[in-house]
Amino acid sequence: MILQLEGLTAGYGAAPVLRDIHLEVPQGSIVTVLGPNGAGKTTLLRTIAGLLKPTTGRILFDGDDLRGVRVEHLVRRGLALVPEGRGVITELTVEENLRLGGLWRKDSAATMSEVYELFEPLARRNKSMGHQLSGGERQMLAIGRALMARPRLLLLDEPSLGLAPKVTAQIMSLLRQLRDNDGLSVLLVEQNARSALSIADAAVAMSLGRLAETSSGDMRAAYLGS
Amino acid sequence: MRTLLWSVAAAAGLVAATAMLDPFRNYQLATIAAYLCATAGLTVLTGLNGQLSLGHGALMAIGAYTVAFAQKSWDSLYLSLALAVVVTTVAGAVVGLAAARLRGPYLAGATLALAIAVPSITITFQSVFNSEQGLPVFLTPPRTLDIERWQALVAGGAAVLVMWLLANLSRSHLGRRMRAVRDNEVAASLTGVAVSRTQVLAFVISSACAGLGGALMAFLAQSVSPGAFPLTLSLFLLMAVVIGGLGSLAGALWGAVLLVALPDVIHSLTEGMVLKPAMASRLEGNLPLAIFGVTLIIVMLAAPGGLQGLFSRLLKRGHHAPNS
Amino acid sequence: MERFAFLTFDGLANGAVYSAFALALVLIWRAARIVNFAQGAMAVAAAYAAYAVTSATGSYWLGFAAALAGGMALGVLVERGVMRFTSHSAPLNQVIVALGLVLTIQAGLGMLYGNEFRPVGTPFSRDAIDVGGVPLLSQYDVFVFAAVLTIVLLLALLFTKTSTGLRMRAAAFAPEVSRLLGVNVGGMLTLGWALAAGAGAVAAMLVIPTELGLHPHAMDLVFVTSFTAAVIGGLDSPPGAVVGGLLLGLVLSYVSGYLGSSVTPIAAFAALLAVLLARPQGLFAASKARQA
Amino acid sequence: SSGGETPGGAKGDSTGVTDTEIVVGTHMPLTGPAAAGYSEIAPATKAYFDHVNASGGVHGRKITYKVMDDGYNPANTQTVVRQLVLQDRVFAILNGLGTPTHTGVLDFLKTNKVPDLFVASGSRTWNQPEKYPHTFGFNTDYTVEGKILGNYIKQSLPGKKVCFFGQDDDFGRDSLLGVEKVLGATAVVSKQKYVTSNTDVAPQVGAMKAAGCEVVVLATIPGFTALSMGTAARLAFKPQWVVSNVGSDHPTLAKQLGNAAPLLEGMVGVSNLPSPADLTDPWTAAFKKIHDQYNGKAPFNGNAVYGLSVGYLFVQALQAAGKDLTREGLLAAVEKNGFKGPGFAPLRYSKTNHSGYGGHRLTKVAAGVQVFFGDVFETDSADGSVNVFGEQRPTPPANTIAS
Amino acid sequence: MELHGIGVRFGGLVALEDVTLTATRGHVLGIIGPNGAGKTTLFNVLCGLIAPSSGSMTLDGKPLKPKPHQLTRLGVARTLQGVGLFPGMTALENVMAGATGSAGFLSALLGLPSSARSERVLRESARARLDEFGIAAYEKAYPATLPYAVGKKVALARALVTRPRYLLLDEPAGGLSEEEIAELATLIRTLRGTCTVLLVEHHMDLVMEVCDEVTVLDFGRVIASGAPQEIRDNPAVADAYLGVAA
Ligand SMILES: Nc1ncnc2c1ncn2[C@@H]1O[C@H](COP(=O)(O)OP(=O)(O)OP(=O)(O)O)[C@@H](O)[C@H]1O
Ligand SMILES: Nc1ncnc2c1ncn2[C@@H]1O[C@H](COP(=O)(O)OP(=O)(O)OP(=O)(O)O)[C@@H](O)[C@H]1O
Ligand SMILES: [Mg+2]
Ligand SMILES: [Mg+2]
Repeated sequence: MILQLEGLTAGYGAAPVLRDIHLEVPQGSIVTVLGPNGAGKTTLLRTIAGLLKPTTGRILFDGDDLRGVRVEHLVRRGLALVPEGRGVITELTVEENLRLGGLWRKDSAATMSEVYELFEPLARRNKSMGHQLSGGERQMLAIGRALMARPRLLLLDEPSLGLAPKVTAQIMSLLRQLRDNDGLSVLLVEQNARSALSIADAAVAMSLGRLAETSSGDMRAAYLGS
Repeated sequence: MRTLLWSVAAAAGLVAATAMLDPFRNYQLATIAAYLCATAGLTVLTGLNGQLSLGHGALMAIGAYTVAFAQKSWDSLYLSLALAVVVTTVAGAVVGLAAARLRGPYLAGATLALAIAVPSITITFQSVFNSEQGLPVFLTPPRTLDIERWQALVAGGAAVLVMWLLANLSRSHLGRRMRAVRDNEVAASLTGVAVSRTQVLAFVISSACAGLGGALMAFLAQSVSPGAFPLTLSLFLLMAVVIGGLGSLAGALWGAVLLVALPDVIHSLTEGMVLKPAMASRLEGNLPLAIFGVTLIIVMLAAPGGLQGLFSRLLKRGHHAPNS
Repeated sequence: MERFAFLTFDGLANGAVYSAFALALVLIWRAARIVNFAQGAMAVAAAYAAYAVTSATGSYWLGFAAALAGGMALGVLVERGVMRFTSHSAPLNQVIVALGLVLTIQAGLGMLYGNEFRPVGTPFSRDAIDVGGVPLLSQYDVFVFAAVLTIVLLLALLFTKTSTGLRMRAAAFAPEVSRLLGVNVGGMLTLGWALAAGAGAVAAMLVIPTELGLHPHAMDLVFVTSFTAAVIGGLDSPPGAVVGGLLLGLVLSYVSGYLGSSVTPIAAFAALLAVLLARPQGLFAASKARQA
Repeated sequence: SSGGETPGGAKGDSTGVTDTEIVVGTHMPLTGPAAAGYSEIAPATKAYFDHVNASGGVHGRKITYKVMDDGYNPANTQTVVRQLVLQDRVFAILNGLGTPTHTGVLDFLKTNKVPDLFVASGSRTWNQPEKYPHTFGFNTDYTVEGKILGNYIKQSLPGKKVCFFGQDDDFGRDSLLGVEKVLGATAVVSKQKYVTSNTDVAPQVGAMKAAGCEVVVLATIPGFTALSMGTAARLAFKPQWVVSNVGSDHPTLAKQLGNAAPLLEGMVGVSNLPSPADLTDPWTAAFKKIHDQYNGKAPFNGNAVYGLSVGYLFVQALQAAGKDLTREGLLAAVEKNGFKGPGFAPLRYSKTNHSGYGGHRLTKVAAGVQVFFGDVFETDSADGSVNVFGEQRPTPPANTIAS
Repeated sequence: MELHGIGVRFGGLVALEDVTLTATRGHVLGIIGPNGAGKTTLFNVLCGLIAPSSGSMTLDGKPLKPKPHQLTRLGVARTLQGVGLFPGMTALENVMAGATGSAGFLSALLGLPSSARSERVLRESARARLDEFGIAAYEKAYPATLPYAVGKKVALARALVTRPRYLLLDEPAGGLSEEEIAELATLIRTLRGTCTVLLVEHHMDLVMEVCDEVTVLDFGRVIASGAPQEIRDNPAVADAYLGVAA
């Protein structure tokens, strides 16, 4: 298990947004979280990434309790988050954003050319400021930047947002490929249930801050009605 | 309607208060009222519309000098105050047109330079403005009233009027437009808000208020001079509105009260201390200033939303307590 | 013509010291996205440290080192002790805290050292070198130019060539995202404050001898002029600060020489307005942000 | 404001006076950019009052001196003076400092009939007995000073090219007026001005150098005296400096110039009060004793002597006003005049004249010490001639308290 | 609404080149294309946020020289890609901001009853919109706390309160669930007839379902346009945009 959540409760004020969450992400698997708006999916990812302190419960990453671990240390341990709404640093150039993603890595130059190969609009615009990019280009940049860290666990919050269908498909196949070849684990939050479920090893449904685990087959049935 | 009721109540309170206070307290009340005009205007500009001004002291100076000139030629106070508002409105429109192109620190820099430039005009054209020494403001106080009480009534009345108008404004669609421009200019323009025009309007309104505040200062001091409108005044006005609570006009009131009361309180605190002469001459003046500075910092750290933010938070908690 | 040449050199010499302090303002803006109104007061405090050391040891350079070290220490103290706890979502709060610091520091210095002016020496002669009857720059002016140039180069290196510079900028623009990317945002802020305060202290050491002398308010006017210079140049740009400072120095010197010294604030305002109306983000503005 | 009855029964306003206490107030810049120098005055005056109080006070009343910081901001002056008058109910305002600051409160003090004694500035504004009957100046006014400086140049530096460098307000203006009254309107070949908010004086100094000035009259505050001299030295410009009283206190200048203090050598100045450096002067010696006892480690410089002198004169006035102290009585006593004290020149107070001292003595810096030389001169601020004032000062009374 | 030969350049980058298209009154026109193709830029030109370097536009047959803030008066409303709400206002105020009040400056300043009345009317209609979208519960919430999709709905409501005749939607379905997209499709269909809709969207099902015509941009040029079905089967479109998985 690369990630285990045990009885996680968290929120922004008095009323908790996440209630008693138990979840496991096995090493080298893709787990997707589906659920209606406001269910708490974004909150779940932010809590795992350390941006929000859980009120109760534990987060185990590689078996280590993450309590007390500073956010900025997580990425070096192999945990990366692509935040909802992109989080591109718009005052930096494309290349600077990417560099920032893997500053401490020796092989970052190689990774960068891989990212450029994958998202060829970024390569074209590598000297542009983040704020000049189109919506989809920003999303590519945010994902590419997370890949720069070569994480072992990737938390993706609606990665398909604003991307052309072709690019979404590319990303999904990339995730599958990284899982198969490099043992990458992914916790994927998506509204685009079809593409998410197409690569997921497991799926959980979330509503009103609670998880209801089901097999991805059931989910497929529930969400896609097939 | 609610605002009108509030204003009438405030006016009645004012009349009653001035009757009870001694002359010095009345003068302080009048000073608070004069500051309030300026801070309320600044709250509209900075809080509502998101434009930062470090030059409101200069606009106050324009209002003050207008009153001095006007009183010299006709000695009719209300007319002079009105003229001061008109003149600063025009000045505000000119500055506002330039300001509407600028954002953030660039606007801060421009208005800061304005705050420095306006007083130096009085020195450059000293035959008109009489340099640092400034001009007297002629007044004919009423015979029936204590002069300080009269000052408190006039300044207080003006402040109530300003607060009433600005409260109406900020609750109306105009106030909403200003906030829209503050929050997201593109989205604002796409919802039909003329961004520059709204910014100029906010600047004009705010200038008119600052001009009235300055005019009242001149009326209170019975004199005007550039030294009374230094850069620090502009900075203190900004401090007042932020410490008071930038979001609301009530914050402007707290700010104005603070500007007058805090130095007074600190003075009486430090006055009681008995010190060795060597220490005394160093601490005198400096100690109150240090306490003032530390107070500012502490308030900002403890109440990021300013005093008004703190109060409304406490109030809310009070409301919730019985239910939960 | 001689007068013009004289005023030109006077303007350049003054402009250089404005540039020096404007650089410190640019540095803190880049590192923390705040206009540090306390920078002047902090720099004066550092200059008092230099004064104390120089008086005790008789060495200008030991004093200079003390100013640099003291300034950086004060920067760290201010960031760790106060600024860190101000709300980042309300940038004005930081301005007000900075103003509170100004009052506190100046009052503190007044209590410690009194209100009188203290002389500050220079390491090189300030006597202007006379060429054909026109007094040109002094050795000290050359020293100031060299110092400014050094600071600009160091800043350029830091921000464009090192990963620390990249981290600093990222931390300033987007603290939360930067933390997710492994940037120690707190550390970067502290570093930024230390560097900026150090640069400010050096600038104060350069400026104060050319002014009335050391005094709790010694940097008040310099702050205003340098801030104006930094805004003219574009707050994000170190070369902009230098150009802005020199430009302003020249304008003020000409205006002072030909129109009178009381006109200079009006001229500064006019110059600033002229530049900003043409380029609302200063002379060296980065590309305009896309709107939608 | 309401008057009170004195305990003795005489009619008049005795606000601020009890059997055991007299409360007086002042406004001074204790903080802010203008505080340099000026902030030393009030503590010195206070020290003098402490000294008097320690010997039993005046007619059994101790003097309480309330010093309010106005930061040299006229708006603050308005507030603190009202606080003193309306809240603290002071008997009089003493030695309020600054032309722009004090000008603003003249009308208020008049309305409230508060004695406004010995204003600390050389403006001629204070001398308007019909308009401001409660206000009295103290300093030798700037025009008188200018005339005396001009007279010195006329007599001792004839034929030299004279320039003038002054503050761009009534200080510089009145001083230049005085200089030109004596030397003639065309005699000053270059007239330069500065404002305190612009510390680059090189353009002005450069212009004076270019004009070939041999004598430069400075109507400058100390900081700008030092700055002008330093700038001139940088430009290898070495005129004879002739400096107004405000900006010619040697200890203050020397301290500010530090290593460059030798530039002050030969500077001609004027003063009406004894030099703090000259301990052979009986007044200086007497004041130093009081200063050391009651004003601790504060520097004993021109500002200290000034503050002590103000205290001395005020006590003289209180003594003259008699046991039944009223505001009216005090004003009458000042108008009656006859005060003699540390000053070289005479005080000009009368029913028709509310200006302060009427003259100066010249000083020169030689071998690092500022010494008086020549006669004491006296004149008016109009077109009267500059005369030698021959009368000697008395020696300080026992205990340095006038009786 | 017609565009003729629109071209836009950013430095060396050609964002739009010779774009000509016509939006038929009452139709829904889909605009699709790869990321960075110039769709948002096209909207920006239509709104006057960017001045095109070439080309001309007409609206209702009259030449259009748009200024952003005058668009609502011309009956044009637009949503932004992303959310684009006013962070300092509640959801309700955000929606109200879209509508222009009838009260004038003086009546607002003096707080006259007419001003209060127009405010009340605005508030009611804004509330009705929120209710219609099923997000009335978020009325008092600030945008930062809204789930992404709720924010998008608020933005849509803000555009609709002006009762526009032309509606430009930039990725309205982003972040919405399948169910909500179905609702959105219903909404757009109800607008058809009264309102001309320009729809930029990457969600192909939605595009196919609601659009009368579709135009495809790639590298700033129109590479295809026609009925949805034709577009889907166009190999060039499939290659540039849809990819294999579609
Ligand atoms: N900063 C915040 N402060 C207060 N409440 C918040 C905050 N952020 C989110 N919430 C609330 O928490 C709940 C869950 O929000 P969250 O963003 O996690 O939902 P989500 O499942 O990601 O929805 P979506 O699919 O629309 O993105 C919502 O009710 C939301 O209003
Ligand atoms: N202000 C600008 N400065 C420089 N380049 C810009 C600017 N605005 C847009 N661009 C570039 O123009 C191209 C078109 O951008 P646009 O936003 O129109 O794309 P889009 O079709 O909306 O893409 P997406 O589907 O990703 O939103 C992009 O490559 C973008 O980076
Ligand atoms: Mg979400
Ligand atoms: Mg787009």
